[in-house]
Amino acid sequence: MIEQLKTFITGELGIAIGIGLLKSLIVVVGALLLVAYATLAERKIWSWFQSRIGPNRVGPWGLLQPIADGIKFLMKEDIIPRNADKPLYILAPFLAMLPALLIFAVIPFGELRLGGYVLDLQIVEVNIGVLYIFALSSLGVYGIVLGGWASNNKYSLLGGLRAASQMISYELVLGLSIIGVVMTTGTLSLRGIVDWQQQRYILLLPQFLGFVCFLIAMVAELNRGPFDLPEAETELTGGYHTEYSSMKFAMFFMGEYAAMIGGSAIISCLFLGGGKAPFGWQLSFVPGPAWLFLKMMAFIFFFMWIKATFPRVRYDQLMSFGWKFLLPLALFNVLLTGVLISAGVL
Amino acid sequence: MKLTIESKKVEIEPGATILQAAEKAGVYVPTLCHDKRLKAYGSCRMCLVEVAGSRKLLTACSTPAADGMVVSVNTERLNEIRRRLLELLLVHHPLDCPVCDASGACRLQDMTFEYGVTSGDFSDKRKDIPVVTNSPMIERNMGRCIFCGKCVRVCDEVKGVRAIGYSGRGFEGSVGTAFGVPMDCEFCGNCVASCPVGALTSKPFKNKARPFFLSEETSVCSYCGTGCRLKLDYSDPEQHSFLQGKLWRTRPDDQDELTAGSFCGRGAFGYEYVHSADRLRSPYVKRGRKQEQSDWPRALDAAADGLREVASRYGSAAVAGIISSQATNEESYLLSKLMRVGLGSGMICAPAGLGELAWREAAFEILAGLPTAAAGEITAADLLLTVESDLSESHPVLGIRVLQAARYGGARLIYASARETKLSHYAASDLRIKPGSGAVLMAYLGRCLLEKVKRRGGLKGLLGLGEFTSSVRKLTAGKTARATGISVGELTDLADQLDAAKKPLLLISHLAHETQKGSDYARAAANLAYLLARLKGCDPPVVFASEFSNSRGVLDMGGDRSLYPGGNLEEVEKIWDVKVPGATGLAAAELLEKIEAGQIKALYIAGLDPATQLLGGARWGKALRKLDFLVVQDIFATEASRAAAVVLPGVSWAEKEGSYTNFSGRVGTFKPVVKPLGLARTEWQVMMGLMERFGVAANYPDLAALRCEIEKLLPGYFSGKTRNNKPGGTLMPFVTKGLVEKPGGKYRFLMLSGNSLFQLGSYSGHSAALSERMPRPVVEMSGRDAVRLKLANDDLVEVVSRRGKLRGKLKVVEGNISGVVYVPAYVPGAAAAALLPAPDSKGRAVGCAVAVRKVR
Amino acid sequence: MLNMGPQHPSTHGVLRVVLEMDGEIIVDLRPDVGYLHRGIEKIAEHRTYNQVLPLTDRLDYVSAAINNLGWVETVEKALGLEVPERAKTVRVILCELQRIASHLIWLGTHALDIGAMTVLLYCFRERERIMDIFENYCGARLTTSCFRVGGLMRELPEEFEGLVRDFLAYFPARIEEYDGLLSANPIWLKRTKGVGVIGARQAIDIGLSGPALRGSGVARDIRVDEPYANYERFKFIVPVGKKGDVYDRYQVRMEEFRQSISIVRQALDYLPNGPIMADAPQIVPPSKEAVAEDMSALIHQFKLLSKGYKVPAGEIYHAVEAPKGELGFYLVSDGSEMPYRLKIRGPSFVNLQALYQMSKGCLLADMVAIIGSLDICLGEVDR
Amino acid sequence: MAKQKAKLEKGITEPKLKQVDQVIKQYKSVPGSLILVLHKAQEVCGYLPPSVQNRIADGLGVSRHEVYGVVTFYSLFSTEPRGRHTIKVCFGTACYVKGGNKVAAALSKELKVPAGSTTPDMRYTFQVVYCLGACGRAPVMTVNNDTFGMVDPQKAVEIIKGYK
Amino acid sequence: MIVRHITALLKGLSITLKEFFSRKSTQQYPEEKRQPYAAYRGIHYFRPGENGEERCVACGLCAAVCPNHCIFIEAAESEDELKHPERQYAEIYSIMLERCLFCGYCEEACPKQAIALSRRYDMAVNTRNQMIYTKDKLLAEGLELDEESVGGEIKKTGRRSLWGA
Repeated sequence: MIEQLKTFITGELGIAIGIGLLKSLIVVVGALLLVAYATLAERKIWSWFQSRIGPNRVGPWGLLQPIADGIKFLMKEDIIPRNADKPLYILAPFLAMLPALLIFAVIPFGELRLGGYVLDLQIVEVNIGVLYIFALSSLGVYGIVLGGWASNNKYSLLGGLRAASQMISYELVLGLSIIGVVMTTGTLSLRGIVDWQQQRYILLLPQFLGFVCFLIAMVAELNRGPFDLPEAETELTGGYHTEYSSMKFAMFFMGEYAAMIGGSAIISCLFLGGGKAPFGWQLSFVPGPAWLFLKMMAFIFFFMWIKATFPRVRYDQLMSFGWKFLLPLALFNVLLTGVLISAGVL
Repeated sequence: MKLTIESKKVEIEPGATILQAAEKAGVYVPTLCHDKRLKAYGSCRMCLVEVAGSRKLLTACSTPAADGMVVSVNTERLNEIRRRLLELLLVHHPLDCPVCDASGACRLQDMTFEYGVTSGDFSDKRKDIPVVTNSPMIERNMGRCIFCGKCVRVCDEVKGVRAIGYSGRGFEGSVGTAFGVPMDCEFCGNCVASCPVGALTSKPFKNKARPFFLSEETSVCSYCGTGCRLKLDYSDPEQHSFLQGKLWRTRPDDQDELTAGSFCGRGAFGYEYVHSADRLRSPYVKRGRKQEQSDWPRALDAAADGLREVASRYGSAAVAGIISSQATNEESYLLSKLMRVGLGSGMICAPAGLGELAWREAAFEILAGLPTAAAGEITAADLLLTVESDLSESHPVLGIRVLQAARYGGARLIYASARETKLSHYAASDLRIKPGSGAVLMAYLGRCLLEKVKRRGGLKGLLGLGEFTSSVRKLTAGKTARATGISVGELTDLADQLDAAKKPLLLISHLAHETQKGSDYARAAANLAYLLARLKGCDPPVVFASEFSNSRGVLDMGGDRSLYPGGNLEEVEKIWDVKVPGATGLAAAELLEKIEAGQIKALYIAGLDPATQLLGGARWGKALRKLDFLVVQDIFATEASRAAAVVLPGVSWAEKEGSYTNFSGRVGTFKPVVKPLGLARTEWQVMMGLMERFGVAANYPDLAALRCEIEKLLPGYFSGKTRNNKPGGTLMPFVTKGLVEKPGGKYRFLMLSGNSLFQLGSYSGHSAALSERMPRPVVEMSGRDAVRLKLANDDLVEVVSRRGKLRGKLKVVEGNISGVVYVPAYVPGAAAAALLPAPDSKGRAVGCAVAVRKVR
Repeated sequence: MLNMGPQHPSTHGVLRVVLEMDGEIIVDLRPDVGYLHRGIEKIAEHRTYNQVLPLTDRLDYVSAAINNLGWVETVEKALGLEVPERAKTVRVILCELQRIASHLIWLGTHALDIGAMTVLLYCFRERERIMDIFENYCGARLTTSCFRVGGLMRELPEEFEGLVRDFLAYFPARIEEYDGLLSANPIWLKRTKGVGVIGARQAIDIGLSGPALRGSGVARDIRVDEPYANYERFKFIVPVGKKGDVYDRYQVRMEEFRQSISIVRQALDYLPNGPIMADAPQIVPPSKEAVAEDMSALIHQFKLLSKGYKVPAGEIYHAVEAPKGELGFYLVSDGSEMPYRLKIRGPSFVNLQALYQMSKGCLLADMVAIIGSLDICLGEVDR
Repeated sequence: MAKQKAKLEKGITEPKLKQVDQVIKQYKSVPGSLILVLHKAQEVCGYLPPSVQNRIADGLGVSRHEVYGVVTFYSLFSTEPRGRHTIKVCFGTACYVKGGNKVAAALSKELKVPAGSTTPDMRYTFQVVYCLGACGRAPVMTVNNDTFGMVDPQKAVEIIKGYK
Repeated sequence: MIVRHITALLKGLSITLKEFFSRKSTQQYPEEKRQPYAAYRGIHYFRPGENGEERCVACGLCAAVCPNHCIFIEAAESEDELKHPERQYAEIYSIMLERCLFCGYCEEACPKQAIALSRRYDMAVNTRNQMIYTKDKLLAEGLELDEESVGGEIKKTGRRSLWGA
């Protein structure tokens, strides 16, 4: 038995699984770390926009703030409202966080060359990665809707409902806006799309309309920026997570940030060539993942910037904007891409 | 007479001043030196008015109004003059407002503010005169004085004491005593109360509270039977952020027609006992031989159980209650009901202090039978006869009335006493009679009047005439002269004066002022009053001043023998809805004897210390220890409370609601201004607690409900209607009963005892200022005796009787009759009661033989 | 049914609105006030006229100085007291600064309600400078109590003029910044235009006042219509809106920033020398120097501060243009040292009554914008 | 009021008091005679110490404070023993302006006592008064009953030397 | 239309971006203590007298003028002439700071210039009792605050002297 196990572990499959687990571990830990520091970044960046300096008490420049926050969340009293739907109430935060983390499975972070050995920095390569991502991000809303419903609070319910409808509306735009990319690259694999771009050119300019639609829909999808209606703390006092406290609230929170990071990774991969150095710079000493990371950061900064600048749109305005403006635009983009492809421009 | 003031028409009596007219017209005329008790003075010039047709400005306070006058008060010219006057007053005034007691209630401040005086054209050094602190109780800060002269004039015109005068001139002028010696006066506080600024201040109040923080409540004085209305200045925790309420001072009420704005030393400085450190703060219950601190439910249970046990073992007649004459009407009523209904015992005693013998008689014969004269009749009288009483000492505010009448009212004051007192100096005839001979004197005068009344046929319907006539037949002028020590001529003269007077008034006090008066004294006074009434065709003209604040009310409420509340047994039974036990009340002497004989085993003492307040105090001390069970309710620890099985802490009058009935039947109500100290509770609530434990219905949510029930028995009692149960008119035979103890041998002085200006009852001893003023008795002795004993003023002497002794400071009074020493009664630690014998059942005046010796 | 408040981020304090909702559409609503009731009107019946002044700080606590002005002018009117010109001018300067401060709070919170969070921080940054000016003058930043019956609390300190001038130079650029952030922003326009409309007729009927009324096109401003202090001396225009929607009210207030700046500048240039207190020894306490050496001054100090002054019996109403509208004090005096009855017409309270008309049938999110555009202060609504 | 045996003050003897008693007896029944009696008593005793004042008060039946008040009110009564010569320097408006204060200062220096007191050798009593009624000759001083006008400090010192 | 909207949006973004790089207005409170202006109405203190005496004579004006009745005084008489030259002094003097409005009326009322409001604003404490400032605390506070920097400026700016003209 032990022998068998030993063979299995040292066997090819075993090593593959081992590497897979290792990679998952690194990505998950890395993602969570990123999430943690994204919160800090958000607070810092907002404060700089707002003529403040933000958290600076814990550690130098407040760098240990996320840890302090984490400890605080752990120590806080966990409150479950008396009339809440208890199982769902507990389940919801997990549901909100899990899909956001699962997205990281298919993101091609690039590859690391260690001597002759090439380490593929992607947990798993799925040839329909894009579809997988859409599937998962649609799942993310369940957490929010369930949380909103299970809290047995009217504000939470409204938040949940808003989230659901917003998700449904913008999922379409999201999907339509990358059809151009898919059409151009001819693959549904994220790796494929990135490789395509690395070999040829990045798709930002050719797919600019798609990019804009995708970006806007992304913001809505992530419940951020001017489209943070499900939370809308000045209207719904926090929306779906009104009743949540302690670690459960933290999980909603982390889910949101994980989604944001994941989202920025995806958009970087889809339109900016992932780990590719921009403008064809031959800067091979800068590893690919670093470029991806930089691009992601730029998007995260952008999300924060618009949230710091713009007022929140209204729920019905969001809907009509999505359906009446963005959707046609995305469709137009598909049409345009088709035309351009058939014209051989792309 | 009609005149116009500030375009208001007003009609006044001739002789009134412009100021009085203005007051009637409701026009405000500013004054600083005016006081309605005093003669017009016109020094402050604030009341200057313009009179049409007169070039000069006239002072309203001193100018008589004339018919058809047109007066203006508020012209710009006058106001400018007033501003200037005030400016001048302020030039030298020290910048003292922050530390001045008057600040906030200062006339000078008010005026300055009212007329908007701003700093003017004058400037000079501010006065920096040292404060004169050498007098007790009163401090003089002459820098603040504005020379209105009210204090000097009040002292002279109202009190007749003349303890202070003006001195110096100009900037050095001040008010004070000759050569700056400490003031030595009655310390009545009227000068302080009348000072419009803060020049005269009361030491106990000084620098303690600011007038603008104080709330005011009208109350009644808790000391003597005059029943002066007082204003209590207290701090109300709800008004400002005071941590607790406190009574800060008392002031006279100038709206009270009885006092006209005066009070006495006890009223002015005697409030301090309310916050005395000696107060009882929690109930005590005796466990074994020790009294232990307890709480109310336990203490009340213990008290009720103890009384009930004695009652069930020895019968309810073995339980007695004794109540102080400083208890309120409501408490007395509740005690009466508690004893009679709850315990089924009629053994209730309402002793009247040291003057009990005369008082009990008076209670039956005079108060219950006569509409007694009120204070106003003193002023109206043209002849005042005071026999063995000095109201100016025992009832200082009534004394003021007497003095005013004698000095300014045109009344002849006849003062007959063994002592020389202030009244002697103002009396038209000052008769020095032998101690205890007042009854004889009055009986003789009665005999003289009898003939005159008979001659005018006014004797119809007068009962007891025959017995009276025969009892006084042998009382000739010569015999009376021998008994009293005054000449036959003086006697006849006195009788003639009584006959000639239009409105004579007999002023007597029940307390043992001049001697231990016997029942014959009260009877003689009653007889004389009846006869005078017949002669003059009026109500019996007698003021019978009661000793304590509620001596009269306690009896009205059924505190004494056969006097059920309202005096009507059937009525009482109807209202109370029970059978009231036939046994009726006791005299203090009887109670004492019964305790000594072991017939009474349990006693409930409400607010009194028999050892220091009742005749035969020494015997009382022993008797209390014989009791099986003793409950004492008091506000201070006393000899009685130390012997008690249960001690129930009561509260002072400033902490409770209640009412006192004064000598003339006026009921004065008061409200609490301070929260009860510690665990102490108001007596009526305690009594209700006990009643509950005896199963007596005590459904009084508040005192109003209780008063309602009382008024069913005594209709109109609290609204001031005096009752008159017995239609008057029974003369009583005159008998001289003599003294229980006559001086002789080693004890060759007769000791007289009475109320002093500063000590009365048990409260005054706990008022710091009063005790400081009279820490030990001042023993009066005649000049002749002093020379014989080689004693001088201020010598420390010891007065020894067969029962006890006390030490005091000697005061030689030249005019006193020799063979007599006078000792103030209630000085703490030197109770005269301890020296006095207990009375016997015959109603003889006790008398007390003492020896006096110098202490080295 | 939905309870909005009393603990809700956008009800500006402790307003509670009971909403009847159909989805997110408000079918019916009922504002419920009183959660911040401190009984100021009742307390005032047991306070001297001077002691009421610090209480007025706590009405609309973001415009304390104007409340102070309303109160002292009411008492001065009842007393028939004329205030020196210098005092009046200083009052105008402080009140207009206070108006800017109050509007800054409005703008910040209004923008925050609509989701533009950064504006709030900018507004507070600017407001701090006004607070500094107040602190420099009277020692308090929020609860100023800076006027006294008869004049001012104190003479202007040395640095005062410099501080104000600095602010005047600094602030207009900031207004442009807000304009840039909001006025043309499509989301902002979407959220505010055509929302919470109330017509001029209806606005007058409800009794709206201040920017809420002017937004509907009624040029009513007490500073112009019934000038108090010395407002008649300064030139400024009364901005009005057209449609009476949230955006119009926003624009009116934005313009008032500029007008207030202009008034402050005019007043500062005009500022005459002279006494700062009326010459009325029976009302105005004497100076400390006088108290230290003059007996009559000491007496006046004692009488005035321990008991206060008497105000002639009668009834009086006096209103000032507070940032939120007409702030009126209706004072009934029985001739004693304390008001017999004081009724405060708080503009927020009256303006809040328009909430029903404005928000019925709109979305929950609109209601937040409407409440913000009404600029209520619950301290004043509940008093 | 009890009579107290007071210790006799300086210069007051029993015979003098007897004389005072005589005066009191003479005027006892005359109303308003207090000032007269005090005046005569001062003639007898030279000044009015407490014992004399109290004697008069008790004798006339007025309060001691009243007598004290009258004595302290009128400047002609003295409660202190007086020197053989009384010097008065006028401080009235006219005299003051003309240098009365300088005269007083010089005298004070010369006599080594402040104004209002008596030299230890009982030779002079030096007082300052307000107007002697001779303003036309300001500054004015008097010694006993002699009046000197238009004095200056030196002259004043000369003048008083003449009085032994 | 769309262009205008987009420019407006971009303008907004540019404004915030500009702020992103400009100086921040935050103050680091416990380290950077803000010095309030001299007129500031902070925690009360008793000004020490010129010769070390207590200035307060317990005249009660501060308590009378206090709109919230948060000053409690019990006066008494002193034998110590040096410490209490006017004999009357405050035996108990306490301010319930939790009730205080910091209106400064007490300071304006004080005829002896005894009580004053300092520039101290940090008054957080752990128990309510600590918010009751007794006389000892006020006196200690007065000695602690440098008379030159606080009391001196009080005289200079003269807020106290300006109840009136």
